Amino acid sequence: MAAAFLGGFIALACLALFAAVLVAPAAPGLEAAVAAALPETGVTNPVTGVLLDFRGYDTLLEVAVIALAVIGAAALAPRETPPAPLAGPVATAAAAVLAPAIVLFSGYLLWTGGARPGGAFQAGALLAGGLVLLEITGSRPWWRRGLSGRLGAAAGTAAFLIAGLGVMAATGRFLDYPGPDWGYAVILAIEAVAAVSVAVALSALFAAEPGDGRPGEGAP
Amino acid sequence: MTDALLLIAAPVMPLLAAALAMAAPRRLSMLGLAVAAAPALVAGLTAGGAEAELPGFLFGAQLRLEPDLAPALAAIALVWGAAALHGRAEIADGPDSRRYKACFGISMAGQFATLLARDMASFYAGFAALSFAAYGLVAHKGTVEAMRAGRVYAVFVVMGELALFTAFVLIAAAQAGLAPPVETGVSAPALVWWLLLAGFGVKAGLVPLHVWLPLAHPVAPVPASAALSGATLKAGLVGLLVFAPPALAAPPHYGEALIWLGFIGAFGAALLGVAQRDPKVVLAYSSVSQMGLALALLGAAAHGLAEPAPARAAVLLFVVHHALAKAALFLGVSSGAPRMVTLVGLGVAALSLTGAPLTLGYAAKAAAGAAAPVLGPVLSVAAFGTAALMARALWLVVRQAPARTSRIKATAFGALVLGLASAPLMLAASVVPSTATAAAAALAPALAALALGFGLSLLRVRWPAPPPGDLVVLADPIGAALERSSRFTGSTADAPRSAAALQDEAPPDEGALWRETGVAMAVVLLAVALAALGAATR
Amino acid sequence: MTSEALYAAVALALFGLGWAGLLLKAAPLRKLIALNVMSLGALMLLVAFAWRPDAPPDPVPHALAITGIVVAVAATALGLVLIRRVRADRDR
Amino acid sequence: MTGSAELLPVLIVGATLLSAAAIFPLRDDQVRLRAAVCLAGPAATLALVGALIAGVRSGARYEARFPFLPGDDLLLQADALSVLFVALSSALWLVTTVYALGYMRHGPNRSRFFGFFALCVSATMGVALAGNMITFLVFYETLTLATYPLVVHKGDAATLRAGRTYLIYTLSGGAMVFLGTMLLHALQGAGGFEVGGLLAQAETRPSDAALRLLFAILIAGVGVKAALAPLHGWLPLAMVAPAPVSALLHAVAVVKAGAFGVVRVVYDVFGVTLADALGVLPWLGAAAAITIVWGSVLALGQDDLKRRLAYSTVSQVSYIALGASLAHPAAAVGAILHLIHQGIMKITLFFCAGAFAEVEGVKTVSRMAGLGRRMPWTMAAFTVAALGMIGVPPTAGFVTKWYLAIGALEADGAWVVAVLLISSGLNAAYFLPIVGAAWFRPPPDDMVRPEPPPRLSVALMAVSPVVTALLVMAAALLATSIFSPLGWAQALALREFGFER
Amino acid sequence: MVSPDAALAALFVLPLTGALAAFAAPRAAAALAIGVSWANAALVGGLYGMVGARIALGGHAAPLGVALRLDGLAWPFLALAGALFAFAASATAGRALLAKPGAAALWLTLLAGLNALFVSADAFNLYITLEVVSLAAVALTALGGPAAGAPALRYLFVSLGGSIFYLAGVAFFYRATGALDIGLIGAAGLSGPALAAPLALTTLGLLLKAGAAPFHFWLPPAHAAAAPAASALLSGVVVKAALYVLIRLWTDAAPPEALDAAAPVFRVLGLAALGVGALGAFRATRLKALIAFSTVAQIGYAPLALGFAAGSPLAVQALVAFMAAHGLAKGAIFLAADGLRRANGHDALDSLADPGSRLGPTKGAIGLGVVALMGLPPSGGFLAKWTLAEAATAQGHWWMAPLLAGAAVLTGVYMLRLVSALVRAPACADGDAPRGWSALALAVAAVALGFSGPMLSALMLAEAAP
Repeated sequence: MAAAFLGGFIALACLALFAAVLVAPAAPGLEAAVAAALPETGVTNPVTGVLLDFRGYDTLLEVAVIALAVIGAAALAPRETPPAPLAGPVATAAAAVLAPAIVLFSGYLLWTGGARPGGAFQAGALLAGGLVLLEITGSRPWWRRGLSGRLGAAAGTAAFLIAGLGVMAATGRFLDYPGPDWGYAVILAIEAVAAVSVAVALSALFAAEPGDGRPGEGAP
Repeated sequence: MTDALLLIAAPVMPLLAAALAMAAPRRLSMLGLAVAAAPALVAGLTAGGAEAELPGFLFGAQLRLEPDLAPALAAIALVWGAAALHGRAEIADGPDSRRYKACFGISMAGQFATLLARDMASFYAGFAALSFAAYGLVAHKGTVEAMRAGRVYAVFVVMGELALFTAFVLIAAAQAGLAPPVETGVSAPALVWWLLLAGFGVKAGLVPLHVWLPLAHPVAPVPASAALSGATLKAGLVGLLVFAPPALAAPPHYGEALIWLGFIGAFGAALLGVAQRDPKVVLAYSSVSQMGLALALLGAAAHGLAEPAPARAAVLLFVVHHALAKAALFLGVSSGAPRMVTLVGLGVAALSLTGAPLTLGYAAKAAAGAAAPVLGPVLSVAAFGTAALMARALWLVVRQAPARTSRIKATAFGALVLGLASAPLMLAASVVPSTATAAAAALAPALAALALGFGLSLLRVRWPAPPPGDLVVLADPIGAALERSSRFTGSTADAPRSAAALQDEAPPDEGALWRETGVAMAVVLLAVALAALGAATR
Repeated sequence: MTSEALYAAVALALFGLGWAGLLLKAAPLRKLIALNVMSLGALMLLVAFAWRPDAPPDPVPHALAITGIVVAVAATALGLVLIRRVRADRDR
Repeated sequence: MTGSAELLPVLIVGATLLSAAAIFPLRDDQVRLRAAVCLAGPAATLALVGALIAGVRSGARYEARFPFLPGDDLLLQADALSVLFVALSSALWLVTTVYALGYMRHGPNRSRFFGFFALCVSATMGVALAGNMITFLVFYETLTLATYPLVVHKGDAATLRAGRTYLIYTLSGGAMVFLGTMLLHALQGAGGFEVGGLLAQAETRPSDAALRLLFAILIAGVGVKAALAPLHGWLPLAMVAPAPVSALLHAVAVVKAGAFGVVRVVYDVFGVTLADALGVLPWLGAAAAITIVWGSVLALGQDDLKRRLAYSTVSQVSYIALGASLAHPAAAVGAILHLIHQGIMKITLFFCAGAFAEVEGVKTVSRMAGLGRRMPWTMAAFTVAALGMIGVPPTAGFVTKWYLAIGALEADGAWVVAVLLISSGLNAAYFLPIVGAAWFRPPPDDMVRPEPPPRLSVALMAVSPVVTALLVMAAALLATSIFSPLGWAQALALREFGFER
Repeated sequence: MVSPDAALAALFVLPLTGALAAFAAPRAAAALAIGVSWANAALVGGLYGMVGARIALGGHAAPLGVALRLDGLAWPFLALAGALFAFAASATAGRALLAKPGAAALWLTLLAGLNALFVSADAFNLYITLEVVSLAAVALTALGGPAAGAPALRYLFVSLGGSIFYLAGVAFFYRATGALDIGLIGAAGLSGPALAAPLALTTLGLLLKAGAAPFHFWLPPAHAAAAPAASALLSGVVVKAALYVLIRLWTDAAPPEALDAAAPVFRVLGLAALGVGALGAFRATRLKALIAFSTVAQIGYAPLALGFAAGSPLAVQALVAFMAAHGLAKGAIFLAADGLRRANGHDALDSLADPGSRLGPTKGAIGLGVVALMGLPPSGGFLAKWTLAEAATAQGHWWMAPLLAGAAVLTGVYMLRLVSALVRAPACADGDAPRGWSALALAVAAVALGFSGPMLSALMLAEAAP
């Protein structure tokens, strides 16, 4: 009985929200301000501009959240025997063909982020897919185990922090890139490291082995 | 100056002696108590009219010895001294002796303080010390009767103290000062007179309040009962003189009541006392009777039947006489002197009490008669009663087993008898009857009593002895009932809380919790939204 | 019905479904999926509000959406690990 | 902030706090060191209090102010009334510590005991020296907390239950005082205790109804600790505490703080003239009278000695409230005097009760026969204090009852005299049988005596009651000398409470 | 000397870097966590001088960029977090928790999230910081041992649900005002549905995350199951993060009339929390369950105080004092309770006994902690209770003062179950239980807070200035 009441209420609430959307006036957004300030950033894709320059702090915290997830997973994951890798000709052939294509395409995604939709997270996600493909087809996931795994996961946030502090040394304000050309270079550097870091992090999250990935050691 | 010091020494010395008694061995301490009475005695004899000031004590104490009170002080001091001396032999050395001596000393100090104090606070302090410490003397033996007598005595004392406290507070509030009415001359409200009568009546054995007396005196050791009967009773009389003086206008019926109670006391006590078997009970009833007479005299003065000044003088003379005579009689009960000497002494005291010529008793009776002529016939009839009591008492003492001779007790007894004999010379009171008929009238009661007594004993008539303390016997059942009713235990300990069973919280049904939260979400969302919407219209 | 309204309607529908699923589904995995659906609804709402009648859409809500997606992914990953942990503890 | 001379009140509270802090870390077996620290605290405090008394007598005003709440400060101020209470507390603290050193020979948590003991006294000092209601509230509540561990020192189920009741009562009392202070602050803004009453002298005053409500709340708040009739339930239960605690609680700290609160509220917050005009005093008087009689009647029925003394305290403390409720200088003097006298008398009784229990194993009245012979000095002290409670003249009790009675008569409250009489009669009824039995009856034969404690502690437990008994006598005998509480109280009544003699 | 930019940035850079280092080098993790916690405490102390500073990250002004602001309302919360993290880390219980793999990194990430949250002035940024705080807190809770999994999972679901509601609310805010900065949203002066929708969604989300009364079912199991040091942080400051955002929204973003209109709702929520918390505390049979339910009750003071904030700024000051006093006191009690449990060997509440003379500081911590919780003078709780009562009475609500007094006594009575354990005989033998010095330090701070009235009001004035 309570379920019916709850369902009905939730529907009602969503309708009310929809009514608010229809009734309440929408204020002009920040597109003009973004367009005006975009040239300073050195990138042409406004979303990347917002993500990496105007609201770079949000993105820093966002990468930190991913690192946090990896830390949490490493601390909490139960000790289980990993599933047997996919054997057989089709799997190995597919991995052999797809892996390089994935790496190439994620590189392109990363590069084109500055002008067209794309960027660090999209590239990182794709790359993570590739890494997972390799792992399930039996190759040893060296990139997410031991020190390299931990460093990989932390690299993204570290890059942001280093960039922010470095830039602050120059302009006195955190994450305030000095001028467009320096801005573009720094953004690209950050994006590159972030992409790799996200890839490693997501693959670690997919496997979610305890401790720092070495089998036989980790959370009780 | 030395008089002032003497006055201060009178109440303080006994206190020191009492303190000494707590520490020093038995022998020395009793003598100390006897010596402690000396300053009061000397003061009584020499320091009439002296004054002393003790600013520090309580609310600023002023001591003053009224000239006409001096002989009373001397007599009472002699009684306390003799009793102390007698006590040295009489009181067995035991764990309680230290307690007895302390109580004895404090009572003596209290008595002297009441005689000397001229401000209500210190008077009341002395009076309370006397009353409460005297309990120690009454209940000394620790026997069942002693404890019962002690309990009755305590109840009456507390009643008396409360009455006096209220009276004094009323007086102090009325005249915004601590001096007693005798000096300020301001007559206190009527209620005060009755309260004073009750308070001092307990101490002086006024009839309805006398019941503790015949119970307490006999159970106390001999010297203690001598002091109790001889001296402490007088504190009541002196109190009435100081605080409800005949000179001031008494409230209506006050005088009459006092007269009638006095008469009942005089005759009733005599009747009750004659049949008693214990000589000390007889003597106790004799005291009640004698005090009845004195109170009747005071009543007469208050009622206007007598001049205030001669009445006061007569009462004071009576105080001196009764103190010495009654104390001598009590000590005579175990005088420690050879039988013949005791009998002679007792005879002198008995004769004096009956008012035989050539004795202090005659002088007192004559003064009373002169002060209140209307009382003349009453006094003579009372004399018959007293004579009968005396005969009974002597008879019982003679038939009593001879006590061990002890020189100290004998000297104490002798001192009192000598004091009684020499008092008329000292006070220059006329003891020689002016006319033959007066002499005959004075002697008649003694002779009649002797004849009656001798006759009754021949006929072996056994008078039914009413229980000593008469009225109190009725009170006993009430007392017991009160005791039982107060035994309800008022403890309010609540029942121990049942230990909460130590079960783990039952894991709540997960789904139910989420649904409850869902409902709560709905309510809160709606409330906040409506509030925010409502705000717009404000 | 502007396309903003259309997108908003779909977004709110998703949001409502996820919300109901969270409250009513008992199994932890189903609750986690419901949470995902709900967060997608909210993010889509952001995208819907970025619509501009006659201009390219506002880039800021889009950026916010991307950030929201990444955070949702991280949260879901942690949730899955926890679910496996709870199942492992129960089995032991 | 404050000048150097004004720091004396702060030093006093600080000294006691310091001694508490010094005692807490000591281990239980460091007996000698703890004894030294325990004695150093009160000695130092007494010296400071002496200086304070000298200062106040020569008219110096001590005031230390600390910012505490927005709009209200912590104010420690030494006026005549507070010095009187501080003197009582510090003197009795020293005596109680001596006694406690003898009493608490073994058992766990002794350092904790003495620590909280000192903390309790420092809270009492604070209550005494408080200059406004806020400070009074702060120390009033601290007092509750400091006394809880003392009440539940034994730690078994019964004491914990008693402790629970004790806390519920006193915390609710504290809550009421908080309410009262808040109401006062809302109505009148920040203001300290004024000579003649803060509210009496304020230009703008709220409506009478609000003032009556404020009076009722404040009196209910302090009434809990002052054990006024319906709120006294905790006091007999708190008897589960060890003897020095019951002595401290009933004679010095908790109960006195309540009574002191009543005096402060009536005289310094409202001012007796205003309180009289409001017509609230008769209610206070009635409550006090009922407590006096009811406490004594209950005391009659108690066989446990300490519980009987507890009910006697319930009755005796209300004398102070009774005196305060009669708007008259003599009654005021009586009230303030009783603050001191009841303290010294009751502490003696509790010392003796503790000694009887420890040395002779006698805990109930029915087994007290013959005690006079075995413990003469302690029993003598008990007798003096018992006579004092009844109001027999040469003791402090008489002086108080004398002034209360005169005050009552002059303020035409004759019924008060009747109450005093009934109460004295009842006191006699439940004290005299004890004294009589102890001195005049042989000890019961089936006496099971606990193993006698070492001679030193027996001596310590005997010395303290004797000293306080002497104080009881001295307070009366030297009543009019300059140092006696009476002289001090009289000056106080005239100067502090705005009475024209 | 140090530019505001560097100082405010350091607030999250320092702990975040520490976290990454701790994750990268597990062996040095525990020492790193303790060191960074104390460094952070020092940093926050230094920041007291900079109250009122406002910086734009990334060099762009408000609507476009994200601004960080340190004002009178934020500093006390930062100080509370700093103190709790420092003392909890150095406590024995803290060191035991930090020794677990990954715990130190989570510990520092949580600190970074909290610091970022308290200084953030951007609605969406608050969403991300809330996420960081919640996920770190959930992970830390789950580390509390085998039985901690289920409560942590339930905590995760509720917390994520709350965040998504908050996110939806922010979306609506952006649509209505075109800005994400809280100050600008407030300046837009929304009303009607444009205000109602976002406010309702965000408030519901935050109440869920804070575990306020009707949504508290997840809090007691989670805080009880977590490790002692973790529950000290959870009850002490994590719960307060969501409440802090709630205060920000309702005092800065929403117009005063909205707060005035919603006041009755908040008062009811506050009272409900007090009641429910007390009921749970009376029924609790486990030691940490009692303390957790007391948290549920004490959280109620926040909406209760918010209910009077419209009338007078004093109420906000009272709210801050309540939160600070409760945070310190609850942290102290949770840490000390660990010592009490270890000394007794069990945590059945009504049969716990005196933990022995060696644990003097633990007993002192619990005693003083309860004093602060009850709001007895001179503790911080009293300052808060007094200020709130004054604010309410000034607005004519006479019933508030008696209610607060009653609540204090009620708290006293149910906390008495814990305090009476300290004196229950026979005492436990002296084992190796932690003595509880840091717990005592926190408790003393909670009591000393009572004297911080003037400082707090000075801070509040600074907050009103920019």
